[in-house]
Amino acid sequence: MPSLGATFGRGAATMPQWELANSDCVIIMGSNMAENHPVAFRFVLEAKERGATIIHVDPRFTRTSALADIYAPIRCGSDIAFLGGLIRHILANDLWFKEYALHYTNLATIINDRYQDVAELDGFFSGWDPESHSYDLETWQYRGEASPQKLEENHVTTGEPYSQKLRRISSGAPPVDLTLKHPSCVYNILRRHYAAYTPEMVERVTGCPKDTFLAVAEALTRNSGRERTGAWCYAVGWTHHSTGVQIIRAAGIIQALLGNIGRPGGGILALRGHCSIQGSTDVPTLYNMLPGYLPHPHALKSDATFKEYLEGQTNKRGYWNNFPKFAKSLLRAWYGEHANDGTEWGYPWIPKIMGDHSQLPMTMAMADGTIRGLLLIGQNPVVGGHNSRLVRKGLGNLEWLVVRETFESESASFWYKCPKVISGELSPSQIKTEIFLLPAALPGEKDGTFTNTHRLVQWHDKVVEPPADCRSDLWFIYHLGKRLKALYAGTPDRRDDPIRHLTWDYPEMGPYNDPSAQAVLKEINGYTWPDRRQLVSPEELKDDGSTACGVWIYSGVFPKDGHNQARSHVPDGPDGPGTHLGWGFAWPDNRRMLYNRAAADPAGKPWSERKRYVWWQDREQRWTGHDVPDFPPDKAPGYKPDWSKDPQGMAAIDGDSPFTMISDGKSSLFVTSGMKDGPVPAHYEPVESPVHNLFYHQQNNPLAKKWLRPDNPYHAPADPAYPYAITTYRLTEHHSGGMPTRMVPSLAELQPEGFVEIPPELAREKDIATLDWVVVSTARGSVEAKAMVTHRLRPFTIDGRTIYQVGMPFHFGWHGYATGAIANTLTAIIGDPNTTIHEGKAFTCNLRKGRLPVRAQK
Amino acid sequence: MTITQRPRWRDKLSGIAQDWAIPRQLAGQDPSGAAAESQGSRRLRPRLEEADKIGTSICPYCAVGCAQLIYAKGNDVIHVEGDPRSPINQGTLCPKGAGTFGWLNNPKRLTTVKYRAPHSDRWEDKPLNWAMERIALRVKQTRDETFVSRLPDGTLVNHTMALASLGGATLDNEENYLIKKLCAGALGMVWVENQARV
Amino acid sequence: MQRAKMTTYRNEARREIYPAPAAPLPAALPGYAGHGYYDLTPIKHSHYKWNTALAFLSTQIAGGSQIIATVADLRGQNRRMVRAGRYLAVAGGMNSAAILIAALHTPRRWYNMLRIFKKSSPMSIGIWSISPFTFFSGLAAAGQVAADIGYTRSGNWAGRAFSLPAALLGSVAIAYMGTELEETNMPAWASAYPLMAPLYACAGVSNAAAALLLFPMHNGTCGATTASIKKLAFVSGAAELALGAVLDGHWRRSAEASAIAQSRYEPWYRIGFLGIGMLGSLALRLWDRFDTNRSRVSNAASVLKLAGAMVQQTVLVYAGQESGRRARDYFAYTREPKIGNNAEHADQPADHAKKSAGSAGKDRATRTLPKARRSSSRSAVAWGLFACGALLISAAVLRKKESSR
Amino acid sequence: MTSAVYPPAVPMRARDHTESTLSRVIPDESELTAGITIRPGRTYGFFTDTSLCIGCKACEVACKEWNALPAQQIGLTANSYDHTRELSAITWRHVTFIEQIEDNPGCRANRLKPFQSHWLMMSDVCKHCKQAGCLDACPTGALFRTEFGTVVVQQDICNGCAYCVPACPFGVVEINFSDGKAHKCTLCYDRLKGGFEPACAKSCPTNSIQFGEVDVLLTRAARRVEKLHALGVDNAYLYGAPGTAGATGGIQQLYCFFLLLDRPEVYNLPVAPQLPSGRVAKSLGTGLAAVAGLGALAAVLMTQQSKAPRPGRKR
Repeated sequence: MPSLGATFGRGAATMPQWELANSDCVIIMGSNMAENHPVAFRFVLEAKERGATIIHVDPRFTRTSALADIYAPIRCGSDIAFLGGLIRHILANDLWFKEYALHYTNLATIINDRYQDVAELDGFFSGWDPESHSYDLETWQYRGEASPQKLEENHVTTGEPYSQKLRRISSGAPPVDLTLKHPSCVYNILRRHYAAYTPEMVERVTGCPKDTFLAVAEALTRNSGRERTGAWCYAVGWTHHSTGVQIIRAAGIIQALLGNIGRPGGGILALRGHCSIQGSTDVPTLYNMLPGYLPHPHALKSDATFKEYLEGQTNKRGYWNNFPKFAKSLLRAWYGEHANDGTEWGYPWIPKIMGDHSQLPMTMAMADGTIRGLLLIGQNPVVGGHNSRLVRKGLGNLEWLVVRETFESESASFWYKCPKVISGELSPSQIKTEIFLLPAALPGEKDGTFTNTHRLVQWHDKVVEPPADCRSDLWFIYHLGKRLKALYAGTPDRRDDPIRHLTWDYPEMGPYNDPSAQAVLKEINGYTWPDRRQLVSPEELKDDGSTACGVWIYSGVFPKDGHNQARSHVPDGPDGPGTHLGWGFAWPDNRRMLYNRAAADPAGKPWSERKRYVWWQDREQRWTGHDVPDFPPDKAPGYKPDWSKDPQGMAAIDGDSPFTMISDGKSSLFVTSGMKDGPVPAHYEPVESPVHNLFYHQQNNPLAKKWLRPDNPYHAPADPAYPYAITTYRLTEHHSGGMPTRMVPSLAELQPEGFVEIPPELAREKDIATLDWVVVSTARGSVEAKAMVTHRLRPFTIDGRTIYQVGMPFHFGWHGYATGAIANTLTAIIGDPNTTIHEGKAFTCNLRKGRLPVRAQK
Repeated sequence: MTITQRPRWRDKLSGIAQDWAIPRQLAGQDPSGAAAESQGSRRLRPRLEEADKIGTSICPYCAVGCAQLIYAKGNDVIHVEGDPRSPINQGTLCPKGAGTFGWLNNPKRLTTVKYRAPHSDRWEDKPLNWAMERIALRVKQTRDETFVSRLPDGTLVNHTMALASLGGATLDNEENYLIKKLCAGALGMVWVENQARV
Repeated sequence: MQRAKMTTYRNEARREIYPAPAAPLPAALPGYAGHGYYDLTPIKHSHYKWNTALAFLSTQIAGGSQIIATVADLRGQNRRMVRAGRYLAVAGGMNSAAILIAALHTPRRWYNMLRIFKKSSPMSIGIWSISPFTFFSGLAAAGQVAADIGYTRSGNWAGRAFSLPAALLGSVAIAYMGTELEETNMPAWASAYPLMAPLYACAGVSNAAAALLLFPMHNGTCGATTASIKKLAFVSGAAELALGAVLDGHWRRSAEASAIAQSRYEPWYRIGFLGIGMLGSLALRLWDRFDTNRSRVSNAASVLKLAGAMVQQTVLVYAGQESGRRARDYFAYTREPKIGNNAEHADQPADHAKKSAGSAGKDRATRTLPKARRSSSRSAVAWGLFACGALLISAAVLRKKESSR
Repeated sequence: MTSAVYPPAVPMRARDHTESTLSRVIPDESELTAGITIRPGRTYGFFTDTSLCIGCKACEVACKEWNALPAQQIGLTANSYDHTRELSAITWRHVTFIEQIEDNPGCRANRLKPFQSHWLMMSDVCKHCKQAGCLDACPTGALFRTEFGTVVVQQDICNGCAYCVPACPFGVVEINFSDGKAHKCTLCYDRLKGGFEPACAKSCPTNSIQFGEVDVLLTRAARRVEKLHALGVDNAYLYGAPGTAGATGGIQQLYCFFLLLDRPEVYNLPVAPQLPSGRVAKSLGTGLAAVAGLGALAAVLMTQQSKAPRPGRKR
């Protein structure tokens, strides 16, 4: 989540879900929380019981809207228009929280004079380079070339090697004009940027009635300030867009302006979809990151040597100044004694990435034959992945494929059960992939930890042994590594050194020689080298190789032998502070609410008694509160860095800057680097949209990643052949790829077949009744499903034109008790510029009554 | 409800005699209440009390992180329900979480390794060790054939573009850690991804 | 508007026993929209099939014949008739018990029917009447057998001793079936309260009489008994016809019984049972002019009566099941009687509302015959007059024909 | 601890069992999940507050998993998101879905009443009536009033006579034709014996299904209705509390009562259901009177014959 990383410093939810109960206003947008996170919705209803206003902004009226006070319908893909309208409303009517925003955000910071906004360049920011198809961030920096802030998320290919920039850093604090009169200060830039997002324009672009939009704005601003806080909840409804990251950025700006970050009942809760998806970005099986959000060395950047890599990534100010400690501890954990100056700490053994190796390019690399072997562990891309036909083509083009699943999934049986084979177009003998389908174990049959949606690392116990040949994925990867080490033991080749030197000495337990998950967690937590004493917190990390730590942000999860904090089950009682510090471990440092220094005013006193959370204790000269303070405990609120001594790291952060991960300690309303597609969010239409962009001439995000290939065709904007907007989504009763719920009878019967939700006006036009068969088609393929005609979807009037919107859940496939067409046969591979996340929430399609001819089943 | 085994005919007769409610009814008990109670109902206990091991687990579906109690008797799971101590769900679960028991002891679960030879049209059952051995060999063979130490312009890369690993958002942190450590740290794989972006 | 204005007498009867809800629905809610939840019905229909109908008929014949045999025995009527009655009673009793056990969905646990006695359950009352009835009828029949093979005095005495309890239990056995159907929530049955039990009782006696008249022993010696049984069959048949007609009129007017009043069962009930079954058999009875011996006309009347009875039982069973599938019927049956803002009752005469509100507290039946019952009784009188008129005319015609021969 | 703060903060007792792997069940777990101790002799029930229901069907799944009930496998229905249609022998919890959104697009509501509106969702269950039609009708005593005041079908007694099916005013109990017995919600009779809260109430994420002693639930429900009326939700009312719709006709009270937001018929519930067994005596009485009358008639008819045979009748 680079957007929360770039705006506040860490790419994760800023608040625990139980804090929602203290909110005075909860806005759910880009999420269908009651359906997809029902238990988290408990706290929203508890807030409602205490008088909060619940607002749901969504293209469809869903079970969340049924429980909301205000339902604002918006056309899918027009989120930034709505949020931009809110920002304009807040700034134009001076409703923002003055003391908070002036001191805790870079609202008053002055930006480079050569910066030009999309308003002036009609859809482009200054620095646009058409040949390299990217922005030069030079004109986005603070005036006076203050060092670009270091974001902890994924360091981005900013073209110019980072080290040159360091040399031109001026010594002092960034230039600030607290009177906000300077034309180039962030405040005026935002005013000019969002001037066009008037309520009338919001209605024209999103289709949401003006009075409803103003009601949302009024409810949000009324519930912000000293005495009241508001919270935002979002999920993939925001991320699955070609402007996904910028949508979340817009919410970040709103919350920072209204002073809701780091305060009880306030913040942004990212509702993640999988049980350990936050964990899978912290301890990343992602191409662009090493564990702990360290950027993966890049072949085309200044990462050639370890020294360059360290120098390039170490930010002069803020917490990231400790980067070398994290990097060296990681390499020490991976390569043990082989990580020394002689072997350049094992840095060369880490493969350099060449560019974008995320799942979308991986699909095409498989289809083009670049990838020959794939380990598919607990994912069902044929159903969950975009452009399902291209995924099947890719899987069919592999030499060998290992699938680890609890059932035979569509991704394992595509070669004999996909529609093409069923219809006779393709025969299994034409598919050359050698496939291993290994049965997997489930939580309850294996030890380990999940990291939940608000950074809470929780242990799950092994209660029974897995049946027959089922094994945990820890067992699989450990024994695969053991066998490979045996195979490569004697090879003379130096390039096999990393395999030999990798530390892989985990104790084996139980009848199936399971590697000890506790041992791996201890390595993640980090220990001193070579005596292996567990580290208590990241503060103990050293950059001289005397500490080894797998994931520095998780340091503290296993503070000493025998005390696994992730396995601690001590909740706060009714009389407790309600932060439940004894239940599991929340990274970093078991902190529940991030940036909670912002819950106190610049002088360290709580903004109000009702919202007291963390404050400065004058007597003991320490920060205390209901939670672990997100600030050096002994740094007084009044501390000012002595610029003459060129302070480094945390010394350069003054006492009233809660966002310590960012170099100037302020939350970035205007992001100088870290966002590829613009320092401030601007509305662009989805790549496939039924309408033209009404704000700028530029139709969609200039940096949206498009792969123009015959097997991944796109629709032209406002293409008459595909007039209807379509969104895909999840249901309460099913889980994303569908396998773990379509196979469970008591869940499958609740939503037994795939369907398409159609507004009654469109249904009347096409003479479609509920349960009639309809065919939905896009350039990628067509699927048939039963219609569900419902008033919960409504037509939108966009700029005078009536736009119909249909919706289709994407869990279904050919396996299980609940079957249906694969909705992702319709979607295209389009990527967000920063994260290459696909655009599944807004594209266009055609719809007709009837069924597909049997042969044409795609 | 636990179903008692079928007793022999003598037990059956004595059972019928015990359940005969007329004497209790004549003794004044309420015919729609205590008199009608059968000995099956008297002996009834929740099956959770037969569990000899109860572990705390986390729901494997979404990221809310509800805690669950897994009741097991011997090596069989007999029930999964919400953990009342958790501040997140306090014993409640959504439909998927409540259906975890249906996933754990699902009769259709894969329990043996299935292998599909290239161009074949059916699955074959294979022993686990055979599969692991063959997978290790395929990984080594693919890596050896496609490993690139330096780019033509001399940049040190030490990677292979022919091996990929996909999946991980529903895996444990420990599993993700070892996958990245083995694939990136040792084998030089750059295609290492999971559904964090799906 | 006719139907809406006329409150069904069942509502009246029901209201006097159970007060309307004290707290009506909030005024903010709309009136009843005429449908329920999609196409589904709020209740589950009963699972009685034709075998239950057969069991009811067999119980009626058994109970009725035991009553007739006992009365005949006490009144010193012809012994062969009494013997026939007792044998028929025990045969009918065992037959209905067998069918009822087979109708269970877990027949192997038939003995649980005698596990407990619940006076709130018509079926429990029924079981605890049929089983001892069959037992005592068996003993009475055994006494009869003993009398037949020689021990006349002790046999007759035993027969009479056991036939008394059997007759009493038989009368419960033939009446409980009406209550069993009525005390459910099938709107057609439940709205027939309280006439189903007397209907089954009259049916029981008339069917038994018809069955007894079919026995060959009536020629010659027991002419007097035969004549009296024919008269009994005629009178009980007329009573059954009257009750059936009243019910038919009530069902047609009330919104709760469309399953029998407006369905494929309606012609069966009206023409099959009321018309051919009842009127036909009564007419033949008259034509037979209660002759003292068995004649083809009397046999035809009996057969017609029994056939009509079978039609009646089957129609009532299946109509009840059909009405369990009709949501609108059930919602009509369970709409709140008077208060609340649903339009159907808005135009109730004010006094009526006041009166029942007054009785809301008290749980006793009101003295005055409720308006509804008066209306249905008027139709009963009409049917009765029509029937008697038809009978008198046919009797007069027959008498004239007799004298002319 | 009778008054249930919504939702109950983690009770203090939860801190007595902090080990990750427990050796035995948490005693009286209902104190942690429902804030009450379950003891025989008290009357327990559900208060289903549909204004909080989010239609997630966790109750349906929890019930099916606890009671090992097979799936109904009906397939897609036209009833909004309800594809299990109704309560039956193998579905003891059923969530109804009723969409109430205006037809013309212009005025589809955006400013909604607090809590649930425009898409009614309600988790239907056996009502466990105070005077139960099925209980009174059951001839074998398979249906009985348990020590917790609930109505349960005893599977070792029921012989499938199916007389309870038409007797239930709410169409809850049904025969399972494959095992030949009647089945319905038992309010988790076995769990109550072990001090556990029923599976559906424990699993309900938004505390729409609240389990407790009936009189405690009644006071809480009445307070809830007042609060909703104060908030402008004037269509909220109790269904099944004493003296309200649903508790008429001799049923007196439903121990599982509801807070509904529209007419009962919209949820397929009768406004004024009848307890059928209240009229048994009166009905049987008229029947026996008729029999007595006919018996007397028979006696009269037979007397005349023996004294004066009809003269001159020859055949």
